Amino acid sequence: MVRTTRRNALKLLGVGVAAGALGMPWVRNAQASGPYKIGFLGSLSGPAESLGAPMLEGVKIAVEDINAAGGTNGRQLELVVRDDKAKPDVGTAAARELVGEGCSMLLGVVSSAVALAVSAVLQQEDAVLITCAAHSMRLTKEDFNRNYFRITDNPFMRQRAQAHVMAERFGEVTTWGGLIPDHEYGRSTWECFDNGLKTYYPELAKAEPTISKPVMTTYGGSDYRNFVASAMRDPAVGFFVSAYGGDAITMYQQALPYGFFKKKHPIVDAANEFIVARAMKENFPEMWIGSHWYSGAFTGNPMNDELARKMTERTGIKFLDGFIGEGYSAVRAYAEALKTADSGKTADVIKALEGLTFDSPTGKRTIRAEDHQTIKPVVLYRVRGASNADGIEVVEHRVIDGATVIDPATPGVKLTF
Amino acid sequence: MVGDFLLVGLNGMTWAMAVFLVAAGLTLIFGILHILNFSHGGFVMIGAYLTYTLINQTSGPTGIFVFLAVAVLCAAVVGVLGYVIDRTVFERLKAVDDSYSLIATYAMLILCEGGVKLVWGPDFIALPPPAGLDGALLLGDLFIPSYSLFVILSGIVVFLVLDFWIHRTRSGKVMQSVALDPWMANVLGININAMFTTAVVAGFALAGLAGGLLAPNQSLSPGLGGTYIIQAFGVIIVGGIGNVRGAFIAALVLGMIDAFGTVYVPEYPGIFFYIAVAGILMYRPQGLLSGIR
Amino acid sequence: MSNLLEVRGVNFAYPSLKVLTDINLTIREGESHVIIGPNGAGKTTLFKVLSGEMFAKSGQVFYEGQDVSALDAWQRVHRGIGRTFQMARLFVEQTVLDNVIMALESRERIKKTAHGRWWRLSPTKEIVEEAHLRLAEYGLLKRVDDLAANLSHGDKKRLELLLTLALRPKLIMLDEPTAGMAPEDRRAAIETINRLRQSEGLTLLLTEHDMEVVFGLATRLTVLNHGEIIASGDPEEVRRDPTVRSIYFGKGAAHA
Amino acid sequence: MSRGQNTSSTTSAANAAILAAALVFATLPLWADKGLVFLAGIVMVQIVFAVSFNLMFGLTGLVSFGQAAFFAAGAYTAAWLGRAVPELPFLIFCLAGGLVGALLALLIGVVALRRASGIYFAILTLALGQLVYTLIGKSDALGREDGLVGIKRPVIDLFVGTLDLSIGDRYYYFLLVACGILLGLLWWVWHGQLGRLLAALRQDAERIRFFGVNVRRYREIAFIISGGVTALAGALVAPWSQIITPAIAHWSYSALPILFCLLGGASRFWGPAVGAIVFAGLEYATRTMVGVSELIVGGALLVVVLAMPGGIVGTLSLLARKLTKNGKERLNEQSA
Repeated sequence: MVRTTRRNALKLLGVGVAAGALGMPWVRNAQASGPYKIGFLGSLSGPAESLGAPMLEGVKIAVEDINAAGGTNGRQLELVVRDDKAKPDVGTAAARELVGEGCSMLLGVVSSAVALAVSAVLQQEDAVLITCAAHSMRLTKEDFNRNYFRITDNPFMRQRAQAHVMAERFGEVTTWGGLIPDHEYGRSTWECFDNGLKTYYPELAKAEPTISKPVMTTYGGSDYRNFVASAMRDPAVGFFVSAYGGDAITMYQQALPYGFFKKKHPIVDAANEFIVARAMKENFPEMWIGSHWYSGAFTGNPMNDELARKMTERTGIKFLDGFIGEGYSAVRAYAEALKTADSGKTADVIKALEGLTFDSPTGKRTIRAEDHQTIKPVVLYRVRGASNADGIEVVEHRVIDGATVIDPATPGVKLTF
Repeated sequence: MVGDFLLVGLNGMTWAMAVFLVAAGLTLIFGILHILNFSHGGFVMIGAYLTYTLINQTSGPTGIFVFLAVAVLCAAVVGVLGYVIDRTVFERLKAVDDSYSLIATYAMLILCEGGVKLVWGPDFIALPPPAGLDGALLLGDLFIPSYSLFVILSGIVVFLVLDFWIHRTRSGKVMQSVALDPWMANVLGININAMFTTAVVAGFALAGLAGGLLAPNQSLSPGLGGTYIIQAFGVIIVGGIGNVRGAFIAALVLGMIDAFGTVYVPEYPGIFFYIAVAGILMYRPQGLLSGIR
Repeated sequence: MSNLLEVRGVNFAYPSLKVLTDINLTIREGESHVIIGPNGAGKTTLFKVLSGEMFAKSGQVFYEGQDVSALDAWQRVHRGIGRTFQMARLFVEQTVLDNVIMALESRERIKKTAHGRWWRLSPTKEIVEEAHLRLAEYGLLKRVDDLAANLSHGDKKRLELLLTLALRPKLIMLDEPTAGMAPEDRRAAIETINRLRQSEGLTLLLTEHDMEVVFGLATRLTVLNHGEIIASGDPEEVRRDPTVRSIYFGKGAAHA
Repeated sequence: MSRGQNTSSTTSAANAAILAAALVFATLPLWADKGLVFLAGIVMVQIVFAVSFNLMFGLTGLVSFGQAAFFAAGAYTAAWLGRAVPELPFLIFCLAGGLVGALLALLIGVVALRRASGIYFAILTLALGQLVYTLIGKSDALGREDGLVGIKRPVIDLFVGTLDLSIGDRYYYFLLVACGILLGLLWWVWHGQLGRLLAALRQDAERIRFFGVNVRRYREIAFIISGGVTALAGALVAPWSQIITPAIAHWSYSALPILFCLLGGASRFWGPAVGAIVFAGLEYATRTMVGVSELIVGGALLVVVLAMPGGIVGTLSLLARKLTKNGKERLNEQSA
């Protein structure tokens, strides 16, 4: 474990130094020939590093694959990497720097705050951004702009798909509560899940759900016991949690002795991929987790299998996080768009991306022309701790067709329920 | 209702003792050297990571005594680190203005983060409580996680030991006199440099111990160093400069205010800690107690 | 001579220590009033209460007939009270000249003249000239550019006196003005202070240990013991006062 | 007259350095890429932030650990007004931001300065600052945790015509001029009678009290000027970064100006500016060194602090003084 991550760090360091050497501040050329330059912008340090680093790996594999196959339009892809430290101001500076170095095609971004900040300056900088994880609904709703694209699902799709599966599988569980971090993303996931419960329980379980007021939690804290206690007092049986990363680990760990996971079932985790499960291993309580991409759900898709094989080879990790698939897909989207927008000019790239259908590890995806939201399958898996070498196992997974749970395209208009 | 009240009180106690464990070493160093050690949280983090690694070396489920032994071992290792830092960094900070030590130790906090990332990687890590502390006691209809009780007990024990040392032993009393008037202590033939080093090593060892004992309390990541530090600052300042008793009382007071505030005014979680710190400092500008005691 | 400062029934105590008990004292305009008493008699505390650094628990302080008991030190300075400290207080990181300029500008700020406007970038020519003049008067001209920290003990005391007088106070309180001075410096200091009193029309209030200085300066003498005034009046009368003698020399000596 | 110990040669060297730095900032858009230009804009604002903070820290001797609250107050006020009443001129937003910062400083200053001093004052301001941080993060009007996004760069009315600052590098130059003016103001305060008075107050509050100075009042004045100018810097940064989040009110943001002041040297007016530039340079140079940037930044910081306890500027001027002194002695020897 320790050894592999250190090797990762060194590998990342290698990329960074190479990127640094390429990225001299006084170079201001936008090449019309030579390789297409793609700028990766993601959290490579700070609290979201463990999300940004795998995303970058996916991006790198895609670039290698495409270049090995002769590139796009006979031109190679060149990757320039910048760290946004999950801070909006650092992200905007890095984005501007990437554009200054001739990378007007940007991708990556973990944090919604960074995505919103960078998205706001895209038009001014004449650049395009495809985000691979940032989930804020505002990006394709009230703060939409034409230079921004999202390659993955959004809370409306993800959380409603989760509610869909719950109504289908746990029709008898009609009381639901939530443990929600008190920020925009947290509230937005809850609103969407709440909407999904109200939509699918009457439809699929023939029952009206009773939904409690969610417990709003802090984030970045070290003590969630009072929130867990509040949730324990709540009569709801099913629980939805959208705490993230380290916060989720802390919360689950402190919830365990209260018998939270014995009393509350099922638990739906909004988006933690395998991050929390890999950390908690045998102690990880069973829950349904939303994911960007799960290789086990798409076996048989050659792109999927190849990506999973290469990633496991490189990192030794068996349960791969969805960020890898999304980084990979974003590069694929650019490569596909460049086939028609061979100039690489921003206006052309935007035009080519709108309505684009392309191959990805989750099968065919289509980018909606109106609000630049991608229609893609939503993935859920049921994970629990296990006494095997990995410490966890995926009991089952579900894939929901994205088109059935997607929001109507209303760019510029705030999402309301 | 009474059960709720007890539960919130217990959670407040757990928080209070966790923060006190971190603050104890901080206030010791602050009291003697007048260095507000920003990197203290970083060394708590190193203690926690070390504990994680050592526990993973042992096979099978970890018992309480193994866990305690590992925590003490980590305290020793971090204490040695403290000795090195005393010689290389703190030694030079004595001559400069107080605020410079703030930036030097801030730089050390950044270094701790970088070091932890290099050794353990950026991914989140979790350490479960040892066997015997992973369950809960049932008191009536009240669930009391045994690990919470363990944290509370650890805090109290550490407090009692420190208090005994400072008030009942010769070396503790010497330490008090050094804190009050190093010049006079020097005149009386006390080797104050040795006392400074002792305080630093003890302070760091306490950081390592806190890290070890609290490793199962929350997730481990390179950002852990900053998690407790502001709370610990609040506690030692409200408690009064270098005052271990004060810090203990302050931790309890602030923990209770924060716990009840969070439960009864859930719209603004976490804000009550700061309101309490500001309020108490306005009422008692020198903290609750003062002088190393 | 009219009364400049009047103290009526002042008491001061720390939580567990009574420091001043029912102090009644009058300082007349133009006199040189010296307060003596053993260490711990409450001289410094009395000074602090009179200057406004600390407030009495009860009793009043009148200055020029007005009750100033509630005024802070800086406000009493505006009324014309100045003081020096046992250990000279200066702006040690600044040059001697800058110290004097700071005092002169403060005086102008109190008088609200154009020289004392806070937005003025550099001191006016008049201020700088006056500073040089005053420094010359005190024999400090050759130290103009030295840091105040680098002055000798005597020079520091002299500079502090200069600074305090630069504010043109009516009453100046000197806390052991000759402490730590060599005998010849002491004599010079007595001369300077007496000259100042006459030339500038100052009223002086001092504490002092050295008897040569006390009788060289005092026109009136007050003896403080255990926070109480045990005698006050003409220096020679006080010298002969039996209570004072009994306290200083023991009971038997009082009748000798 | 001679104030301080700067000999004329070191003064002229310092002036040349300031001029060179100003020139670099002024010509940056002509030769550097956009990312660097953006960073330079942030650094300019941070310089104003740090220098205004140093009015209290270096000059008056008060350590406030809640300075970010004023920065955020200015930024949020200006950005919020820009949304609520977009028809008003931009300069009004800035002034309003500064005013709100000054008022907040008055409020915090009156409370905190009256009660606490030293490290207690630092922690009291930290707690009050965190209070502001939490309240911003919970306020719907201020965008809660996600902040205000898509802040527009303004069009200013110049009487003779309008100037659209959203085009090209115009806002950068506007920022340059605005920061220049603010630094000029601060320079005036620092070196003027008020500044000298505050410096004297730091050295001996008792002595200055017996110069008839209301010490607490002047500390409050320093706090208010400092808070107001910091807020103005915040107001200026909002349209530049085009997004503001509660992070700019967090205690770690309050630590920045302290860092800059100590790194550059708190006893000199330009010290914090040097600190801000050096720190930004360090971060910029390590931005692609993924995985080890913390080690390099932390290590460099530690070395600078341990090797240069007076900060960079303080140490340099000490060095210069020694050199010129040696030079003079040598000259004297030769002439003798």
